[in-house]
Parts: sequence; structure tokens; C-alpha cells
Amino acid sequence: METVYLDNISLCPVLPEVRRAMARALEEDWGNPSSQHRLGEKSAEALAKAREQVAGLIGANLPREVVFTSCGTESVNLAIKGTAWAAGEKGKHIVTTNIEHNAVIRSLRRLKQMGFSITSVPVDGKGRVDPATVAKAIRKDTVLVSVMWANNEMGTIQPVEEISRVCREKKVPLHVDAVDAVGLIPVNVEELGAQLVSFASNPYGGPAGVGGLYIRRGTRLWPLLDGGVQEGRNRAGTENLLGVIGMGEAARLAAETLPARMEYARGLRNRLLEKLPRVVDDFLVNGDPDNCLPNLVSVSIRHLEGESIMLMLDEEGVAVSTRSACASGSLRASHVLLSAGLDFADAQGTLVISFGPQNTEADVDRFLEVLGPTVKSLLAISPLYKK
Amino acid sequence: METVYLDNISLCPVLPEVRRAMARALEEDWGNPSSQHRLGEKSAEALAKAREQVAGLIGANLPREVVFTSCGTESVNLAIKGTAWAAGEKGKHIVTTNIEHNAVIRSLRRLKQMGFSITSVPVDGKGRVDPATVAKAIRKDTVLVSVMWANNEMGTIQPVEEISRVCREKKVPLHVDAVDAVGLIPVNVEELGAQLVSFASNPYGGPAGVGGLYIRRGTRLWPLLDGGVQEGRNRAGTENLLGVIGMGEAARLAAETLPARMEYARGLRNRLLEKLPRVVDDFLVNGDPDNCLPNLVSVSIRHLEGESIMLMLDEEGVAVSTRSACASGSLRASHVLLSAGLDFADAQGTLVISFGPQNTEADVDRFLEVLGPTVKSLLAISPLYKK
Amino acid sequence: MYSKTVMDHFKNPRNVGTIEDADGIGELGNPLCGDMMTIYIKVVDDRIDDIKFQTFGCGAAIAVSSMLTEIAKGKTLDEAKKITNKDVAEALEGLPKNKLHCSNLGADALKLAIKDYEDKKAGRPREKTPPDQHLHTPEEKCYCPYCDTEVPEGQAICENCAFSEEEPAD
Amino acid sequence: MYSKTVMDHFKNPRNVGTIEDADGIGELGNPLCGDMMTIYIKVVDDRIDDIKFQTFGCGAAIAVSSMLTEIAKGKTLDEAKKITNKDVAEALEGLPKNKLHCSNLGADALKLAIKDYEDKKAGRPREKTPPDQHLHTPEEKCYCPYCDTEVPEGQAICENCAFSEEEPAD
Ligand SMILES: Cc1ncc(COP(=O)(O)O)c(C=O)c1O
Ligand SMILES: Cc1ncc(COP(=O)(O)O)c(C=O)c1O
Ligand code: FES
Ligand code: FES
Repeated sequence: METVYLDNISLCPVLPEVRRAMARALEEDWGNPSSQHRLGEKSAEALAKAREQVAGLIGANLPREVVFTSCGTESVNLAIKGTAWAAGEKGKHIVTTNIEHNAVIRSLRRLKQMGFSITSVPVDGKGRVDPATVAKAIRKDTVLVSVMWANNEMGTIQPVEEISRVCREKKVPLHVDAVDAVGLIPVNVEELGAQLVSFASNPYGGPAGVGGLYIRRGTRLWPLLDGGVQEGRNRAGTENLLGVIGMGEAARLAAETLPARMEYARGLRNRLLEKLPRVVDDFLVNGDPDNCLPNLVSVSIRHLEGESIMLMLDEEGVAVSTRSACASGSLRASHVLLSAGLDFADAQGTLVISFGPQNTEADVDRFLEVLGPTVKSLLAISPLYKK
Repeated sequence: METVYLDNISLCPVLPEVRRAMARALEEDWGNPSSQHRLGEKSAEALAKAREQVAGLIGANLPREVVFTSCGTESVNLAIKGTAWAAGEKGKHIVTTNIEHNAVIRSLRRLKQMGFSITSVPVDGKGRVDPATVAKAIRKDTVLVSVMWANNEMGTIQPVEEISRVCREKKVPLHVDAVDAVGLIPVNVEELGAQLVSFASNPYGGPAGVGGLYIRRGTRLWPLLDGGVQEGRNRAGTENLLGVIGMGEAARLAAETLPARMEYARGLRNRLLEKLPRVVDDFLVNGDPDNCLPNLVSVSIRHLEGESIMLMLDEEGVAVSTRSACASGSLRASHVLLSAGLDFADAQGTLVISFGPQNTEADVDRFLEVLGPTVKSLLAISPLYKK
Repeated sequence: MYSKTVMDHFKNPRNVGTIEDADGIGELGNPLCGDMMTIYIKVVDDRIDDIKFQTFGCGAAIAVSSMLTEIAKGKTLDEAKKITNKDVAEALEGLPKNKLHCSNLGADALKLAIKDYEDKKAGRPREKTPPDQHLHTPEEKCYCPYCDTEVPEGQAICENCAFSEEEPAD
Repeated sequence: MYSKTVMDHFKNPRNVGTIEDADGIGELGNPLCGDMMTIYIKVVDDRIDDIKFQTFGCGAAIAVSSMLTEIAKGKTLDEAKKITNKDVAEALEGLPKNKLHCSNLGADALKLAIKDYEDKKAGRPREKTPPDQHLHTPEEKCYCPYCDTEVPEGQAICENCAFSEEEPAD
């Protein structure tokens, strides 16, 4: 049985071109980029090339504004903690939103333990932040605003441009968690004007466990990893050259094909949303239809719990993800969905279907074909469902 | 011209078996280990297998005592900063030595900026720390001792067993930077009894930019990367599964072949040291002949500066490394060599020759063949050399 | 992740549904993950003659409910009261450590159903247990599904990371 | 890393050695990396008739010395005094940014040699410049070899990371 993989937001298959580039690098590039002899130079060149490719994808003015990290989480931690620690006497207050990824939430909670205070602003029913609310939350001692670009549970895209304008007016550095935006929708950090933008390699078909942080020239932050002089002294440690080469290739491909990929994903998304009512009666579509990731659908199937749906689909060879507490190993239903106003049971029944370039219309159809009977048989078990 | 690569301590070529394992993984393993469906499970299994292989190499009792990181530097930063931050009211004093790697030095300096105080103990002329000096440096408010296992510039192996005994007596947690020990000499963390042991994947033929930290069960530390629940909550972020699989395979091979590899390297080392006087008149061999890495030779060629030697060798296709300030991009000659009592000029002329399993006796001979004329022509330029 | 037996009971759950004129109903919610389970019993001669369940919960919770009903069916009330959560988990050939709390739901819900039957028979007013009352018994260890550490007896949720997901960062 | 011209001058340095009965000797050390350069000149009719160097330093330092002697040879003293470090670096087709301070050594050492000649001729006592005196001139930017940031005029070393390598962590 062929697996139909519709969980590209958790982990995207590495693109064939990227695999080829990495397989080649595996045979060739093994000098230490910091060491001075010729083999080292070859690696330094590969690193520089990848940096240019990534800078190209995100619209950075200078390649050196891109620092490679080991994942989106590291980028986020470096951006947030690094800025907070470097702020010194300027203040100890940070503004964020209620729908951030755990990498942001937990970084901030760690800073709270270190004496910082945090204001977290709410979102509306579509999961959008109001820039005016952010403006109001900024205080004299605010040293950072951290807002995500696109949400990985609802697909909602935030008004980051307006938030950036607010932050520039108030002269507060802005960090944008763009892990689920870069490579999926157009991102131009130079136009955005944020000081810090986090992203990863995998969402657009690069290898997992490789990330990047855009640090606008002139931005001060303390490294998270102290040691050698790699990455412009912003991140010490021997580079994962293989991963970085893969990220570079994935960035090059994404920059070239982004509009086509978005168009294609939107087609699959629309097909799914159009046909969904034919197989499920009672469901909610989450997020903001006017500002959403083209490749993600977030639906809450009412009266059901998500892991059980996911598991049954998986048995039929269809892989999706769920935001149910049971599945995520978390204690409560997703804070993102609850923040957007879903009730507990609906949040528990949320499926996230996400497309990659390898998916086809047949995949959508197969998902729907399997979903119908799955929902029917689980509704029979549910104490919440009254016919 | 074939390159003779004798800089395996900076970066070791990835072993053919490891490349094969990674090439295979590149085609297969791409589910997210944290996600629950079947593809995710396959990856979780690969991750668990690698963890067992690495635990086997270092002699950890439980695989979960091994946390994967993105490099030796991250392991060191996590061990040192994580322990210091978690110590809270217990104290703010840390003991280390004068010959640590920059990852340790700079992590400690960062903690100094955060209010910690550091005592750094000296070494003798062979680069060895006296455990009694460490014992004397420990105070009531000492919350960590950090000592390296094997030094990457002189090859000196430290008396970590005795230092561990001292720390256990005084009930102070011990971190051992074993980046240049694990996979090169026998390491058994369970017998050692240290709380934290840092290591990387590359020194024994695994991929670069992958590391590990042994965290003894029951040890408390704050994560450096906050976010998801990966790595037993000690290190959040999407895993570099490909790298980890490579590290696991390299660990498996190292565990199997360590005695043979050591014996082989020792043969090359002895050959080099025996023949060196035939091509160079005035040199010093650094380190401790009784306690040294089998695959590393550190020699200071008198009256010469290291980068110039290294560069000339490189032109002839022989890659070694140097600890000269000019080459390392540092301001001063190596703190390690100066701490061991070398004068400035000698420290500037230090070459580090390091072997990997791929090296042959012919490589040693080629190095010596090229070194003789190189030294002769550079001595002619040196103002320090008087015939 | 799940054993074959769990998957079998999850995919083909036994005794699903309600009993119209049930003699006892036990309803229990799990404060850890917000899931719900309802057990219906029909009692004949102090024996569980029929048993049905409805569950809103994960794969493990469904399998636990199904297995529990299989074990309980035909047992005397006294025997049924002695079914422990551990019995159910063992019959399922084990549950992942962070799913052990789902199995706690099963035996507890059955006990509530029996109590409901006995109360009714004795003419006592029927107690409605608030659904978030999770009964930790001393012999059954419960692990936080989030951080995998043991949740001590008498504590409903893991202190280490209680509700940390839900709250925003401030 | 290095240009072809640098490598050529490094591998085949011109004018290596000492001049036994030199008319002027300039010796200069680089406080940034501890390297040393000595320039020997023979002056005939106010022209540099012969010039030799000895250098303890990196590839760049050796190439700089070699190129400097090539440029200076045959020049009048006045012309020679006008040679800037930038001229040398440009003749070498550029140096890596963090090696620009090596080129600073070259022209400065030559100036010291000329001064030594002039002092001797004027009967002034010969000044021995302490070898760690690195002369930053306003028009020449100098970058820290460690962190690549510009070292401001009048400052011998980079404040950002001065000597941080040498000191232990306490
Ligand atoms: C919005 C967002 N931020 C941060 C992260 C963390 O990135 P990584 O998983 O690469 O560590 C993710 C990952 O899913 C994410 O979706
Ligand atoms: C002793 C020692 N510690 C730490 C490190 C840092 O490890 P990595 O380069 O993997 O970040 C090194 C690397 O060379 C080392 O030799
Ligand atoms: S019922 Fe929620 S985790 Fe099992
Ligand atoms: S002379 Fe030392 S870096 Fe060039």
C-alpha cells in the first residue's frame, strides 16, 4: 500500500534534487570550513554558496546576515534569548502573542525565570493578531517583540508588515518566527525590516535539523553557543556542512519555483475543502481564509478526538497530523486553537492536513475516501455525538 | 596530486561505511521522530538505534542518558551553562583549567558576564592538570568542575578518573569535555562517574556538525534550546536525523575497532617521531609521552611561524594544522601551549599532525619528505634563526 | 507505538454503544487530556449481563474501554470491582508509558457504573461524579503524558508541566 | 584565500636575507600576532640600491615583505617614504581583510630603516623602536584578525576581543 503523506508541515520529504546535492556532498565536501588549507577552502566555498542561496530566498541584503543553526528551535532561542541577554540595562520586558510555537513560548518562559516579564497579546477567532494590540503592549522597557509569521496549526498569516512598522516607530527590535513561512509564501526580510527572522530548512524540502536566523546588520545579540568564530561569531561550533548544503539547494529551488508551488498547493487545498462536506457532516475550518498558508488545511471534526482519527487514517496508509492533546503528548488541547476561541472538544478533534510538492489530486481524493468511513465508525463510539 | 590529509583532529573524513549508511538514510528516513504515524515511528526507531550505538561507545548505562546535539560546542555549552543556571542558590563558582577549548572558555566567560566567578587551574609543562590543584580550587559555592579529557593541541590526556574522584568526594558535579577522547581512546562514562560528558561525531569518522552530551541520570540542568519535548526534554528542536544516523554508525564502528585503530595510529605516530630528527634540526615535541592521544603529534619547529609552514606544505599537497595565531585568526599564540610553558615564538611554530584510519606509512613519509625542504627555505627568511 | 492487541481493540472495538435501560452508568473524564468515557451495565443475578461503552479519547482510551468490557462481561459484581487498571493494560499487552493514564480511566468508570447500580438499588440518591475526578489508587503508577515523569499519588496532574501548554507565555 | 600574486611572493620571496654592512635597518613587531620583520637597506645617491628582508610571520607577512622590497628597490628615499601599506596590498592584488594588518608591518618597517639611515647620517643616536609599536596611519584601516571588526586609529589592538585567547577563563 502506497502511503499518502499529508503531514508536510511536521516534516516535508527532502526533495530529490536536494538529496542528490547532499549525496554528492557526502562524497566530496569534508574539509573543515574554518581550517585554512585547500580542503578547508573548498568547504568554506560550499558554505558561502549555501549562504547566498538562503539569503536569496529570504531577500537578505547581505549573505552574512544569515546565520546557520541546527533547527528552527535554535534560531528562535538564539533570537529571543540572545537579544534579551544583550539588552542589559535597556529593560526586561518582551511582547509576544498567544499563538506562538513552543520554541517561542518556552524560550520566553525561561527568560521569565531569569527575571524578564512577558506580555502575551490575544488573537481573534481567525487566529490573527491586531497590530494595535501589539503597539499598546509595548512599554518603555520593552526590548523585544516576537511574533510568528504563519501559524503551523491554523495556517493563519499574521500582519507582520504592520507589526514591523509599529516596532520601528517604537524603536523596539522585532523577531519574526517564520519557520512556517519561509519557502512556503513570499518572504522579504529587507522589506519587512525586522531585526531577526527565524526559519528552517525542512518546510521547503531541505533536510531536517538545519535552520537559519536572519540577523539584520547592526543587531546586537549574545550567542547561545559560545566557542569558535564560526558564523560571524554569532554561533560557534563545527558546521553541519552536509545539512547546510542541502538547505542551500532547497532554498535555491524554492526561490525559483515558489509561485508555481503555491498555486499548485492552493489547488489541492481548494479541492479538499470543496469535497470535504460530502464525506463529513459536522466540521469547522480553522484559520483565516483571506490570510492563510496555501498548503495547509486545519479542520476540527466535531464530537471526535484527533488521535483516534489520525490513527485510523494511518492504518489505511494516510498520514496527517492532529492537534489533539492525546497525540501531541501534551496535557491540554492546543493553546493555539483555544486562543482562537475553539471549545475544548473541538480543539481535540483538529486535523492538520498539509501538502508538499509531491502530493497529487489523487492523494486528496484518497484522504477523503478514507476519512468518511473513519469518521462514521468513530462517531458511533463517541459519547458526545447524539444522532 | 593526491592530497595527504594529516589534519584529522580538525575534521576527519567521514568513513565509507558511515557515508553508505547516510546515503541509505537520505533515501529512506524522513518521518518526523516526534510525529505519531508510521513514518514517524520508523524515524523514532532509527533515532533509538543510534542512541544505543552511541551509548555503547561511551559506556552509558542507559541510552536515554545520551542527548544528541548539533556539535561538540553545543554539548559543552549545554553542559556548562545548563548546570550553572540550574544551580540557583547553590552557588555561582566554577572550576576549570588553563588548557580548555574555546567552547569551554567562552561559555565560562559568558557566565562570568552573568555573575558567576571562575577559577582556572594551571597545568605542568606536559600540559597535565594536577587533581590536587583542582581539589584545592573547589569551594563551598562551587557548582561545577569542567575539565577536558584529551587536549586537541598537545594530545595530553588528563587524569580525569582522579579528578572525578575528587569531585565525588566534594559532591560537585563534573563536566568532562571529551570531544577529542570519545572514539579515539577508551571512554567509559559509567566508570568515570562524571555527571556530564561532551563529545562529537566527527573525530571517529562520523559526520561533522553532530554531537552528543552524556547526562548522568538524575543530573539537573536547564536546556539551552527550549521548545518541544525532543531528547528527553533536554534539547528541543527537530532532529538532524541523517546526521544522528551517521553518528550512530560511526559509534558502532569505533566501539568495534577502537583497539586496532589505536594500535595502528600509534604505529604512524612512532614512525613520524622516529624519523623527524632526520629532516628537522631544532624542534620540540609537545605534550606528555606517557599520556597522549595515539593519533596526534604536536611539534614546535623553532624559529618559524606555523601558518607559513602549513601553507607551504599545503602547496605540496600535505594538509596539517598549526596553532599559530596568524592561522587561527586569533590574536595571540595558543593559550594551551603558552600555559604549558612554551615561549611565544615556539608556540607560534607549532604544527599539529593528526592521523585517521585512512592514513598510511607512505603519508608519514611524504610529510617528512616535504617538511625538510620547507623548513630549510623558511629558516632562510626567519630573523630569529642565526646559523 | 501500540501493541497488536491495542490496535485490534482500537480498530474493532467490542461492545460499543449505549444500553437504553441500563442498570448502572459510570461516566468519567480524564483531567489530564480532557477525554471522556461512559460505561453502561445491565445486571442480572449480581452478574454483569451486558456492558457497553462510549469513549471520546485516543486510540489507547478506546482500546482500554473495549478490553475492559470484554473482561467484565459475565463477571459477578464483586469480581468486576476487583478488575484493576493494570489488568486491563496487561490484557492489552502493555500501553506506552505516557498512555497509562488512559487505562486508569477504564476500571474507574466501571467502578462508578457498579456504584451507580448499587446506589439505585439501595435507594440512595445517584451521585454524579464530576467528570474531572481521576482516582489515583496507590498501587497504580501514573505518568505524565507530557514529560513522562511519575505523577505522585493524590495529585491529579503533573506539577512539572501542569497545563503549561494552554497558557500563553506571560 | 590568498591571491595568486601573494602565493607567488610567498613561495618565491624576492630579496630574502640580510645586508652585512647595511646603511639602515628597520625592525618592527606586530602586536596583533607577535610577528617580526627586519628590513635592511643599502643607500647609494639617496636611492635604495639594495634591500633585503627577514620575516617571522604568516604567508601574507612574507609576501608583503617581498613585494615591498621589490617596489622600494631603486626608488629615491623620498619616493620610498611615500610607499603606503595600501600600495603594497594592491600590488599583491589584495589581502584577506583579517590579514590587512600584516601589510601594515611592511611599509612601516621600511620607514624605520630609512629613518635609521638618516639618523646615522645626521649623527643622531639610533633609536630602537620597541618592536610592539604598530603605527596606525589615518588613511589605512586595520581590521582585527580575530573578529574582523575595524580597529580604530590610535588603538593597537581590537578592544572587542583583545588578548582574549591567551587568558584563561577566570
Ligand atoms: C512556527 C514554528 N516555529 C518554530 C518551530 C521549530 O522548528 P524546528 O522544528 O526546526 O526546531 C516550528 C517547527 O515546527 C514551527 O512550526
Ligand atoms: C576539546 C574540544 N572541545 C570542544 C570542541 C568543539 O566541538 P565542535 O567543533 O564539534 O563544535 C572541540 C572541537 O574541535 C574540541 O577539540
Ligand atoms: S485518552 Fe487522552 S491520552 Fe489517552
Ligand atoms: S603576520 Fe601574523 S597574521 Fe600576518
